[in-house]
Amino acid sequence: MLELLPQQLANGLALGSTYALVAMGLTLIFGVLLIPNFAHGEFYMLGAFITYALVASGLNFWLAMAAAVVLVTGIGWIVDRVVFQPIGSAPGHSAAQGSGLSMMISALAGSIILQQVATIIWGTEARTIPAPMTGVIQTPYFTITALQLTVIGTLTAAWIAVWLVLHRSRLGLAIRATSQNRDAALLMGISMTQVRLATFGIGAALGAVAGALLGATFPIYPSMGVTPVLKAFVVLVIGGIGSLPGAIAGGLVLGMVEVMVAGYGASQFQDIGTFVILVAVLLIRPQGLFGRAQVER
Amino acid sequence: MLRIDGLSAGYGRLEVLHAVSFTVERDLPTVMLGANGAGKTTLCRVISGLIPARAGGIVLDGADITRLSPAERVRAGIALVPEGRQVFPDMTVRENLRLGAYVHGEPGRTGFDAVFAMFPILAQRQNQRAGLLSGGEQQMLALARALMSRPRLLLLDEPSQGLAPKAVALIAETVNRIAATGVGVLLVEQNLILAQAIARHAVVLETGTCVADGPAGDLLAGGAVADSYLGKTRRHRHVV
Amino acid sequence: GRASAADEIVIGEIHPITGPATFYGLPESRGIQLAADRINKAGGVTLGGKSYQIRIATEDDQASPTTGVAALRKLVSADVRFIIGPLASGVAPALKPIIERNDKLTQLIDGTIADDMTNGKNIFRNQATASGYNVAVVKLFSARKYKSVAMMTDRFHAGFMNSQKTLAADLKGLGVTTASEDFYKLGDTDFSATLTNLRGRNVDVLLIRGYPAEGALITKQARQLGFSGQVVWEMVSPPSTVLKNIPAAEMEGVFNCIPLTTEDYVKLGDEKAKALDQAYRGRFNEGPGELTALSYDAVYIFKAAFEKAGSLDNAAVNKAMAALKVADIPELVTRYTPQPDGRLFASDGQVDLRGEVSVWRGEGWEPASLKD
Amino acid sequence: MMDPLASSRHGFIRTVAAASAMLVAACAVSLQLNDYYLYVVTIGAIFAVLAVSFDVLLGYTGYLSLAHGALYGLGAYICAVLTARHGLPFWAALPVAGLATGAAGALVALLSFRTRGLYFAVLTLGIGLVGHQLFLVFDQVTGGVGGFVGIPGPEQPAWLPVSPVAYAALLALALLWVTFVAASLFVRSKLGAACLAVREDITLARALGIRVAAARLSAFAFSATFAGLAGALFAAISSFIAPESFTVLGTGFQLVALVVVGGMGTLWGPVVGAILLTALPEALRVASTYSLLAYGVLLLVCVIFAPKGIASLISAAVRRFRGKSKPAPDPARLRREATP
Amino acid sequence: MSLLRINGVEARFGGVVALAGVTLDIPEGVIFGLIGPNGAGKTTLINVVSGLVKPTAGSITFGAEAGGPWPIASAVSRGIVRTFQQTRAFLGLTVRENLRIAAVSSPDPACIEELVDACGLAPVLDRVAGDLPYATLRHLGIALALALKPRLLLLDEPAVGLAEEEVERLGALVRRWHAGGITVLLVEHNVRFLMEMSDRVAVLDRGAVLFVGTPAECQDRQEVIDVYLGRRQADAAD
Ligand SMILES: Nc1ncnc2c1ncn2[C@@H]1O[C@H](COP(=O)(O)OP(=O)(O)OP(=O)(O)O)[C@@H](O)[C@H]1O
Ligand SMILES: Nc1ncnc2c1ncn2[C@@H]1O[C@H](COP(=O)(O)OP(=O)(O)OP(=O)(O)O)[C@@H](O)[C@H]1O
Ligand SMILES: CC(C)C[C@H](N)C(=O)O
Ligand SMILES: [Mg+2]
Ligand SMILES: [Mg+2]
Repeated sequence: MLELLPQQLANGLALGSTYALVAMGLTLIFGVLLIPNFAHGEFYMLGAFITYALVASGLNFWLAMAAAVVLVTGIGWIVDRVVFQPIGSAPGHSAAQGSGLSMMISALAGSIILQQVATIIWGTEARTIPAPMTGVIQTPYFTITALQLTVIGTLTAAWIAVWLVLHRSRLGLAIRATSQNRDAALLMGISMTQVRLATFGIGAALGAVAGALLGATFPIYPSMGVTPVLKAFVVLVIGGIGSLPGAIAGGLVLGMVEVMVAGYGASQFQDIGTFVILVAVLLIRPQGLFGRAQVER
Repeated sequence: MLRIDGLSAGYGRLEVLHAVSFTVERDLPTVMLGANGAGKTTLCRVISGLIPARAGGIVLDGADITRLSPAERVRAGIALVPEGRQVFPDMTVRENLRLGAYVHGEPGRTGFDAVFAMFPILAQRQNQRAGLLSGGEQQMLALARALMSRPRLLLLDEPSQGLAPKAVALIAETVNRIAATGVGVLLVEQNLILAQAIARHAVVLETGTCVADGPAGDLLAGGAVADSYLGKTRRHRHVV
Repeated sequence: GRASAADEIVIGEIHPITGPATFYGLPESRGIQLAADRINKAGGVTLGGKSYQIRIATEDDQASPTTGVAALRKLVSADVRFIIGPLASGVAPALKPIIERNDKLTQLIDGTIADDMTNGKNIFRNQATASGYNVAVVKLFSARKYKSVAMMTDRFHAGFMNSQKTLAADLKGLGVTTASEDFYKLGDTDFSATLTNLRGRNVDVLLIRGYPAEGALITKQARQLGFSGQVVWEMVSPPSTVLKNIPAAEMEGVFNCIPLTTEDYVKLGDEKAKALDQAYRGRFNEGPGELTALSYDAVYIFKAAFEKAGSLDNAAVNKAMAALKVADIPELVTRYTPQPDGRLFASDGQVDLRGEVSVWRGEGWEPASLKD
Repeated sequence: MMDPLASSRHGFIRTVAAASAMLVAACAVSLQLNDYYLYVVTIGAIFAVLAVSFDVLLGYTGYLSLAHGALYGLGAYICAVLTARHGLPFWAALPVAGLATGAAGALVALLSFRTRGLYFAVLTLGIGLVGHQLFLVFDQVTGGVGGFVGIPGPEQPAWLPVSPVAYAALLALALLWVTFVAASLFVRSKLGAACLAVREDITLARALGIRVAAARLSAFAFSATFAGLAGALFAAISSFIAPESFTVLGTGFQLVALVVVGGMGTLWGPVVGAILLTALPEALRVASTYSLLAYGVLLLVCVIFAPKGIASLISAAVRRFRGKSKPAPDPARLRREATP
Repeated sequence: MSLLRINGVEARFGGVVALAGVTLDIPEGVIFGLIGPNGAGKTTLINVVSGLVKPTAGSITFGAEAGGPWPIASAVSRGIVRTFQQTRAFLGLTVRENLRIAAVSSPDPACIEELVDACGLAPVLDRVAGDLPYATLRHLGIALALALKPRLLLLDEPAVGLAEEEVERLGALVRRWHAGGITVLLVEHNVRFLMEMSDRVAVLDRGAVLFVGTPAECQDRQEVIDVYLGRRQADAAD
């Protein structure tokens, strides 16, 4: 069994990257706008389906993916406008619990609606996007597919890109400021519309990228986003909500644990292993690995 | 420079300000007095665009700004130091200051140097998270941040709240210095010491209505006018 | 209401019209519509010289037991006494106690393959059971003399889960070692940990029991991780669905062990199947689902039972149903194995429908020759 | 008015009286219904029990638990095992199921004692998922995915000559009444006050000497007990249960929707929500293809136009009807409108 | 006799030393003023004594009992009760509900009726706390603490943001309860208010005690004027 360890580690890394990729967009939107966006799974799903439809109509995969990202970004804006803005977003410190919950319900509603629309368009039959690359990389210790490497690479690239936007651009400064105190951000002359568009746009685009890439590996169907988004929430909590490095670390931890439990325990207990990790992390650090505890004054 | 003209505003069904009118002149730093709940903070929020005006207008240096977005008002030169500590708690002091200058792009060294000279403690703490500053330190950061936008009109909503006397004096000094450079000042205060130190003109707001408007000396010096207005306010409140 | 209109027989059908199982449920529901229309056009059901039109009352169960029970109660309250369905093995056992207790109901199951759903009194099934599928697995293993197997089973699938023990025992009887039994669930996407271990175990056969999306995924990942043994599927997996999830080349040589489907019958040149296929395409603009033939047959089985009983009384219909011979119903598309006495249903109400081994060649399944 | 703490005993009696009147009316109406509507009433009432118990946690203590579906399932399986395997009568199994589930709820509180907000929600999401998995994995006890078959129904007394389906509906309505009254008592008690404090501001609650852990624990145990009772009743009247009925996605999220749409932090809001959201899918059966879409749209419309739940709309209407000229402005609403 | 003895309490947060070994004696039955520049560590000291923050070193003794500080719940049960620098009440609840909560752990819920009168809360019992005028809200915050019948009441800037006459009302309220036998530790930047109220005053600077004495002594001390009062304020406070 031990000789399989390198392979299992590679499996864990690959799986963890997929989790992290889905979680990134979710954590961004939650961190800035305090929206628990269950509809993120549908951004993911739409990214996959749109890519699929375009590839099926003859487009090159990467072009299709780019187009899907653009389209889903637009859909993200519409979702924000129709589903969340009417709830009267209340980020900032008075984020009343009630409005957070309403946000969650409307996200659920949005998610149901998008799923049904997709069902009407594409039906519920599962399908997979023809893989843009099929290679398998063999090393003496483990094998990994070219697509898995692409996912890991994309994750890294997306992380760097988002980090640069948040910490090296004026827009990023504005986004971070908004995430902490919306009224004060307004007083600084930050345009809320801009921040919302940017946040939802980036979040939805990240979801679409994940959907396109993973849709080339996994089956796609209208409800495909549900499990990943639930997992992504687990990832968020393990990593610390609103923390980008937290999302990455949380994703990798979760992927590793699942693979180890399934590989060295029993496959039935994979989810239970996830849960044990979740409880353990939250017992030791209730704010997640990278979350910050609130200071009381 | 600032003319408030029959301004009404409120929250939901509740109207808080009823046709308030007064002016602030560039060379006459103005203090607004009024009991708790009179609507002073609301007025500040309306002027800076956080709450829409329901009636009336706001004119800054001849330009009607009533319909502008908060961002446009910052660009037009209005800066508010809001009530309470409205710093960005998870950002560093320096980042908070950068945000103050947001509408002008990135602040240069000189921008920082100017405020650091006024508030040396902020220079020491520039890389610390603002949320970890003490209450008073945060208040100073909020003032410094507002100055970063190089405002034409500075609105201060109870800046002395929670400040040590020495710090209050420092604020008074700073605000006076700023006023001397031609920046208009509208100060909302309950701390009469600070009001006296800064204001040359005073406005009294009583349950959403402007009830007095005159030279600060007259209103603050404990003269008959002041007593009557402040006294009336007091009686009023007990009826609540 | 209309249900009791004198010249009408109402058959209720309970299938997932919405929700995640639509993909199976809708083609079944349509198969029923199609059969009813054909029967009605041809003069309907004749009872005692009087002809009745069949009306279908469709209820959606979303593959959820609670919704399914509500659907059944709704039909019963509207005085519907003949039921076709359900599809989901989660729904069937929830309906069973209600139907068993009600002697004014006759049910014909056209969907679920979970064992023990029928009683031969008023609950019958013209679909196979998972054990019926397993017949083909055992046949394959004994013909090919495989020595060891690793099983991966969809844990959400009652039929496969419940029949797994017997299957393992039957295989053991052939001298096959079950090296591992792993369980995944519908919607899982990563099987690498399990498959990595599999490579270490060097088994002859990887047997996957479940649905094609996961089946395709497991097959792909197994190959990527270097599994070089035989892959065997036990799942309803029409080529069109399979090819949406895995390139044809990667399927080459995979065995499947299920009864023939609508598509298979068409391929075999079966005239009735071709007619059904034509009619379905003509009306719904797409090919029939793999279970369409079963639900289509179900309506004809009911018709035969009504006519044999000569009445719409449930007790009579039940009795007639139990006594039906395969030869009584020439319209059946599916090729059921008659019971020794020629009847369609065994005394427990279950048809004999057995898995056949097929193999993937080129673009689809073909009957496999087991010698080689 | 003068006693600032005037425990509204009067209000409590009024609540019980109103609930009793509703119970009698509901029973009377139910007896006229056909089996299908009776079943819808039964399921609606069971969901209302779940929703009310859930609201004690969500609306009154501020914890969004997604494990409630699993606790509901636990109650159901305990009842199933005790009655079908050990021959206990339903009436003996029911309290055992309730208490055992209550204990499990307390365990959830202990496991999650350091978490709040979304962290708590996700932790209980995990508990809910695992609970569902355990129902599958321990198939020796639960029957696994194939479900638990052959649960005896509740014994029907001879003096109540109604059909079993009607009897089930009456039982469910009676349980709803009990739950409602018990919850009213709970939220009016000292513990209830402590729970409110926990919901509003946990640090201030601590500073005021509120034993936060005890308040949380009791709210969880209370809530879980009634979830367990609901589950037990559901098992007995369905005679078949399967893990499918106790998922996070199905039951867990549905409860949140019920309570929020109905109006959380009131006890009758969840009842309204349960009635509405159980009736709605049944009503939408006709338009099956678009029913889920319609459900989603309606949910969205509810949240947007009745952010404080249907309950608040109803009470506003009642107030207007009674002619109170000035309805008290709703603070949360005002604050929301204040932000542009 | 001293009610609260703080022994060499030290609190560090990462690199920041908020309290650098504070030793103070607070006699039973006094109103004890605590002043100091912003960031001196006053709130931190209250946090330590009330059990909200664990000190990195040092201990406290309360009455005859050593071994503190205690966790917040046991501190409250010993009679150490605090208010918060930023007013805290249960903003989403009515005043009545707020008081009901305070009554849960109050040893003498009957006293609440008296409190309601003293704090002027009677007319607003059924209003939601978040909608109250600011001054009333501050009074509610203090009423919640007083309802617990503390032996030691820690007040963190109770007068902040209050108009002058509200400050007077607040003073009267505190004095009245103090006369009923509570010891008060008062942190306040409103120097006039603090000096009028306090029997003794301590000055904290950069986490250390700079001075302890009577209000009169305090205002004359050059070091206090230097770090805290500043010239003009000292004059004004007279
Ligand atoms: N967000 C809000 N929603 C509803 N009402 C509000 C809101 N903010 C303030 N009010 C009400 O508006 C009135 C005026 O409040 P405002 O804060 O403007 O007074 P103020 O003069 O600044 O008082 P203070 O001296 O206490 O700061 C008060 O009655 C208050 O209750
Ligand atoms: N959790 C913390 N982490 C880091 N530093 C902290 C923390 N809490 C307090 N500090 C620092 O400790 C010092 C003392 O803070 P404290 O809040 O006690 O001051 P204070 O005397 O109450 O000031 P003010 O009068 O302004 O309220 C400050 O410099 C503050 O930045
Ligand atoms: C479609 C099928 C092959 C089986 C069905 N879903 C069942 O649960 O048994
Ligand atoms: Mg104010
Ligand atoms: Mg302080």
